[in-house]
Amino acid sequence: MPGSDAVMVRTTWREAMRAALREALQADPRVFLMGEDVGHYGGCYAVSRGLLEEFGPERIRDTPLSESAFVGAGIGAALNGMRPIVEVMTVNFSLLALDQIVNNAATLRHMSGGQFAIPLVIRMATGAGRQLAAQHSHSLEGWYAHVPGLKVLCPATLEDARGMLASALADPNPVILFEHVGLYNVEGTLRSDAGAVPIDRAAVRRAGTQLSLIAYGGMIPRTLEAAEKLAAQGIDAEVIDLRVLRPLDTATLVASVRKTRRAVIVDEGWRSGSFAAEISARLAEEAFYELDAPIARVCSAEVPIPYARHMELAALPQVEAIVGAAREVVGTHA
Amino acid sequence: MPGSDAVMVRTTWREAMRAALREALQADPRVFLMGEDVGHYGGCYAVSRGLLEEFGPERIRDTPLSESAFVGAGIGAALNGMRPIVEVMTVNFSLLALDQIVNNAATLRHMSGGQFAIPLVIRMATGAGRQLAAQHSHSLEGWYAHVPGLKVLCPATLEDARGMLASALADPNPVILFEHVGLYNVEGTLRSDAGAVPIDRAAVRRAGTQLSLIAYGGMIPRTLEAAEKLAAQGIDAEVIDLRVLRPLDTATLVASVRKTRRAVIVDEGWRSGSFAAEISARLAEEAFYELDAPIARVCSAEVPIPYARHMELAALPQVEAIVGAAREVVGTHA
Amino acid sequence: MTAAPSLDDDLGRLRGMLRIRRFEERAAELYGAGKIRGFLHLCVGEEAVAVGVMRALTEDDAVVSTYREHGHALARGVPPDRIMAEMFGRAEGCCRGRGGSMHLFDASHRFFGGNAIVAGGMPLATGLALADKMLGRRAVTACLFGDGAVAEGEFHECMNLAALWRLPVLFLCENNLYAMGTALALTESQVDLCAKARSYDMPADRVDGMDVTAVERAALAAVATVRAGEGPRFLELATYRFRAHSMFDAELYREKREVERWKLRDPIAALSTLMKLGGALDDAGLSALESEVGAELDAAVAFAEAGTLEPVEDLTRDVYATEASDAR
Amino acid sequence: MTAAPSLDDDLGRLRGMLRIRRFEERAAELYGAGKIRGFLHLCVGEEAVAVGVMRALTEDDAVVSTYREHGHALARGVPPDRIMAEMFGRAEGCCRGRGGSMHLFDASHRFFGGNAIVAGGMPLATGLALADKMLGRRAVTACLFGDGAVAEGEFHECMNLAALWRLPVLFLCENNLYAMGTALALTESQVDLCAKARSYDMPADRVDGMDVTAVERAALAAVATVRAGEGPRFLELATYRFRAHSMFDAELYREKREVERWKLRDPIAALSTLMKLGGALDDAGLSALESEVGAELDAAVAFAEAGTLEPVEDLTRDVYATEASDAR
Ligand SMILES: Cc1ncc(C[n+]2csc(CCOP(=O)(O)OP(=O)(O)O)c2C)c(N)n1
Ligand SMILES: Cc1ncc(C[n+]2csc(CCOP(=O)(O)OP(=O)(O)O)c2C)c(N)n1
Ligand SMILES: [Mg+2]
Ligand SMILES: [Mg+2]
Repeated sequence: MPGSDAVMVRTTWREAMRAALREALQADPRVFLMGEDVGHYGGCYAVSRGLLEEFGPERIRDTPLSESAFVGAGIGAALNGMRPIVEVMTVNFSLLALDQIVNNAATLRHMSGGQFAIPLVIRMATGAGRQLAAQHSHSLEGWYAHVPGLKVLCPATLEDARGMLASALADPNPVILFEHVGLYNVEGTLRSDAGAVPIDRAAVRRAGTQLSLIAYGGMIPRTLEAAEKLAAQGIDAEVIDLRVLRPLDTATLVASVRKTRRAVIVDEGWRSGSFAAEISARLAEEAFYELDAPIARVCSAEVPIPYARHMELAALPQVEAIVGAAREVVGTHA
Repeated sequence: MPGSDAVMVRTTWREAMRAALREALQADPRVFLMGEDVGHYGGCYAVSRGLLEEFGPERIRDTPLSESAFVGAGIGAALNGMRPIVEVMTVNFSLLALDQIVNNAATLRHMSGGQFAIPLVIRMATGAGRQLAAQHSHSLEGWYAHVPGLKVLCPATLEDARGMLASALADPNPVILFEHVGLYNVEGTLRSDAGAVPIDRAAVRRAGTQLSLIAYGGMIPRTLEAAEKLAAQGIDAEVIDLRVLRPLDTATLVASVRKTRRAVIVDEGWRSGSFAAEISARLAEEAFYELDAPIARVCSAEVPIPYARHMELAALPQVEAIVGAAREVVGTHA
Repeated sequence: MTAAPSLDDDLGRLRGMLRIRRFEERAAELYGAGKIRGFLHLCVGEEAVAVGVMRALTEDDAVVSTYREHGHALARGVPPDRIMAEMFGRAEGCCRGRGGSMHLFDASHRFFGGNAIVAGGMPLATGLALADKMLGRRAVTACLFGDGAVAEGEFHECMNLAALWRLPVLFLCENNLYAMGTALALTESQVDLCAKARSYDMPADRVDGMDVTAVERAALAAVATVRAGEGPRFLELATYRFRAHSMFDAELYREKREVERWKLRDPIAALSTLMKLGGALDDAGLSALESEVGAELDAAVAFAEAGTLEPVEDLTRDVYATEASDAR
Repeated sequence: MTAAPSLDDDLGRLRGMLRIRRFEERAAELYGAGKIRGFLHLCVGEEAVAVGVMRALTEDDAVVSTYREHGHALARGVPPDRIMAEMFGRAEGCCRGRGGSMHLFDASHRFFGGNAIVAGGMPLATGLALADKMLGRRAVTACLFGDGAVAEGEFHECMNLAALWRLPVLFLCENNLYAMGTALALTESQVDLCAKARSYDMPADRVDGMDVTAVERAALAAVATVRAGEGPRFLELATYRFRAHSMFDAELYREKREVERWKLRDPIAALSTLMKLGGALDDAGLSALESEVGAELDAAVAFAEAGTLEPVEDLTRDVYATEASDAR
């Protein structure tokens, strides 16, 4: 319950994440942060800056460049009484730790007949938009969301940046928390008493009646922008923020589409085999007879993300593409 | 052109793969096979048995347990004039090499502006059904099919086991070839002059009119079995074998569904985020107005595959589930 | 610190090894009879490692093993009936029948698997030890793996991390000279595996893994320094598997004569001969031990046979923990 | 075998290093001006490594590098205008503007990147060398990586594989004491990196990476043995980066004084002082060299400025090779 003397404070998405980390470290001595350059460097994206000074090198642990070992060590530490937060710098590098995540973290509980819990949080940056080219710009959230045993969170708003970590730590399962690199500098206001948020449902970010725009993480700001543009053109779009990719809150999605009868899914992953495909398939399964038009997907072009600005922009879902897809779906294309 | 003096010979799926390997090694001195236990042991699934004796240890290379290094070495060797066939024992272990496959093999050509070709074939076993439990029974073909720059082949028939490797080697791109562990012992007849097959299209394995059953790899035999059962119940199903998951032959799928107006997709991957979702989404995008019923997916249960026989069976798509989904889709459920 | 286990309990060591040997032989038979399925990896010939190592640990210590872990589990105290039931795929198995031979887990014995990814248990072990260290516990994590695992990147990363952070892990490399069908000389440019450990500034010793007393002595010494906070240690245990890699192995890669030569060093025969020479064992004593072991094993098989199947409705149970189930 | 490059071309070495230094300085300015974007990693201070190593190679050799590779590319002969255009994101860049600073490739100079995954180039290098060996070529693959890469599993796997198969790779570790903001002592339990190589039975030497002649001499010797088929070698090049890790680095992790101390060993100043003392260089000579280098750089920047943008329609071009385009 937010206290009545809470005030609204200006903050950035990065600061909200940092506040969440600090609070978690203060609240529970079992919590610690480990990863490459989280300490002395201050975090690749400066999220953990200052925490080493505050909590010391035992709890803010710089690791060697050994993704498999330190992610796996996080699993082991979680099995053995700690509450680790492991940071992997970028989702691309997480491929080096995927064996540990998929073959161990996701399986140990079920395969042992329920003997173990793995209260582990793995944070990683994801997404493109900073001209970092083909080896630093992937969006593989959908892959993680495919794996039973994992939970997958994609905060988009300041509230979620501030509040999802605490909920993830309270969860006895391995949770992957994706931070889109395009969000860190987003500014806004947040209640001074903002805290844990639920991590089991999607949110309606904008109510609307004519179509549902479904997105998550880094695509939320531009999807909302597209909705405003559409409104100016007389099209009333609802915007759903998935927030949690696994387990997926199908009910909220289906309810929205039952109402609007049309949907566009925005996903920064490559189109083929994207998470957007899953959303589309579920809607087709559960709201088939309510659909008035084919579901559309706005995804990244199927290329390794190029460095050059104009090419990177061309590869990624942009506001105009969302607007275009929406207009097509509501049947108002020129 | 098959010669007219060709005869039909009995063979197994394993032998067909071995014949393909032998032929490739004989045909081109640049071709070599490397992987764990491909040589002295004779291959984990006995596919390469005898090849070490025939071609020697330079061309049938046993590697240390170093998935990342030897898969990456395959990429380097392909860049530098060889035609490597790299065997990864099981798709689960391929996670250890995924960095090399996704961040290097799939990107090098595009990101370098087209300077390099990577004529590499990576073979791996996939799938469940042998009670090998949670760390040996995944089906991650859909993940690979998500990655631009890769091609993904899933032979199901003897012809494809015999013929896809040659086509993959002739392709200047990295090709991932999945061998479902449940297929190796399949027996049948094959033309004595069987050879390379196209790797750019799906195949209609059974023509039908009332619904399309869409599957690939290890799910093909049971999908065909389901079609026969359905036929006995008066339901005429078409069976499409995807064969190639990337690039996907959408045209064949859409043509089938335009005709049958109903589809069931069978995929051994876990349902959420499965490749079946991609098929469903594409059909909904391209054949929406022709669909008479929601598309159904028959996938694995969302659990790490358990060891116990009855639980493993319960986790995997079975003939009865396919039949049930098909009956539901055609509206003849009790 | 717990009292060091007595070094003059030869009978205990012999019993420990015999239990494993007979268990493995029975498992092979039961595989032939179709009672056990999947991949089955036996440790016949390597019993001295399991017994020697486990005797050096205390209850609070943790164990991380591989897919060839029946012996480790038995020596650690995981009940044979639960293990056998697991391999039968029964709900009474130590993992409800979900793990099978390659995935034995027993939280109550701090036995953290049973890992079927070569070297895949090493990061877990490193993390278990990290938690013990951060929580100020004086526990040791024993991490077992084969010679084949040494080539994996995870081996290297974990050796470095454990040494760098001075974590209480004891790395135990069972060097049986083969990784599946690939001889050590075909997988390592440097076949002295202790040299690897030393390159991380980690003390390392090579021990005769066919001599259970030597293994126990070396493990005790290593455990003591690890427990004292002196950082991780590495032991290479020179051993040999007498049987095939798994039930599918045609053993094309090694000479029968090599196997026979190693069998001359059978750790069970070696110890019982020594005991007989010293008068600590006679034929009657040995056959009493055999019946004791046989009775336990018969009971385990009977337990497994009588076991039930997990209800199919429970398929998705425990994919996730619920908050209530795991508040600890 | 190609004739060994002359060891008395100090002017060539100085020119090589100066080209890199000025290029990097200009790149930093252009980053500030928004002409270059993404991650930019400069090698100021480390020029002696690039120049010394590349002078020891022949045309047929291959080079695999990291994201801090401008110097390597320049010293290898990749034209500066193509590199600058690449960083401007121009179609005239060596990768059509798709790779940027971290992904410079040039097939015609056998420069195989530019890899932004730490240690990610090592398996490629191993494979390039494997192909050379299998095809009976006498080429060497030079594989450059940083001290941070040594902790990665891929390092270990590749060292072993290359040593095991005696592949013609020269592993070159640029030890600049930091991996991003993490000091070597915080990432390695054993900071003598040569000890790692030796654990694979691979000959290893530590070289003063601030002394271009020492680097070249060591590289020549190592290349000779590698080319002669004696298997891979490892050189640790002790160096230091004078500037931040990348343009985003606040350098919180090291003391200004440490940087200043290392600057006293500036490889360019060291060589030019030596040359001046020996009478091989005077102020006029140096400033002539500076203008020559400056002119080349100005031309490169002008070339980049004048470059065009790849048409957006080409976005998906070359995701796949077509059979026709790559029959070779
Ligand atoms: C990452 C990985 N690669 C390959 C395999 C297949 N495999 C299972 S056991 C084995 C050999 C391991 O040898 P070693 O570590 O010496 O143990 P041993 O079997 O001799 O006890 C292999 C290659 C695997 N399980 N995991
Ligand atoms: C696998 C991987 N993990 C993390 C990173 C992020 N990262 C980029 S450079 C770097 C430091 C590498 O240090 P070192 O190898 O010493 O090279 P240097 O930058 O000092 O030249 C890190 C951690 C990465 N690119 N790849
Ligand atoms: Mg072994
Ligand atoms: Mg460095």
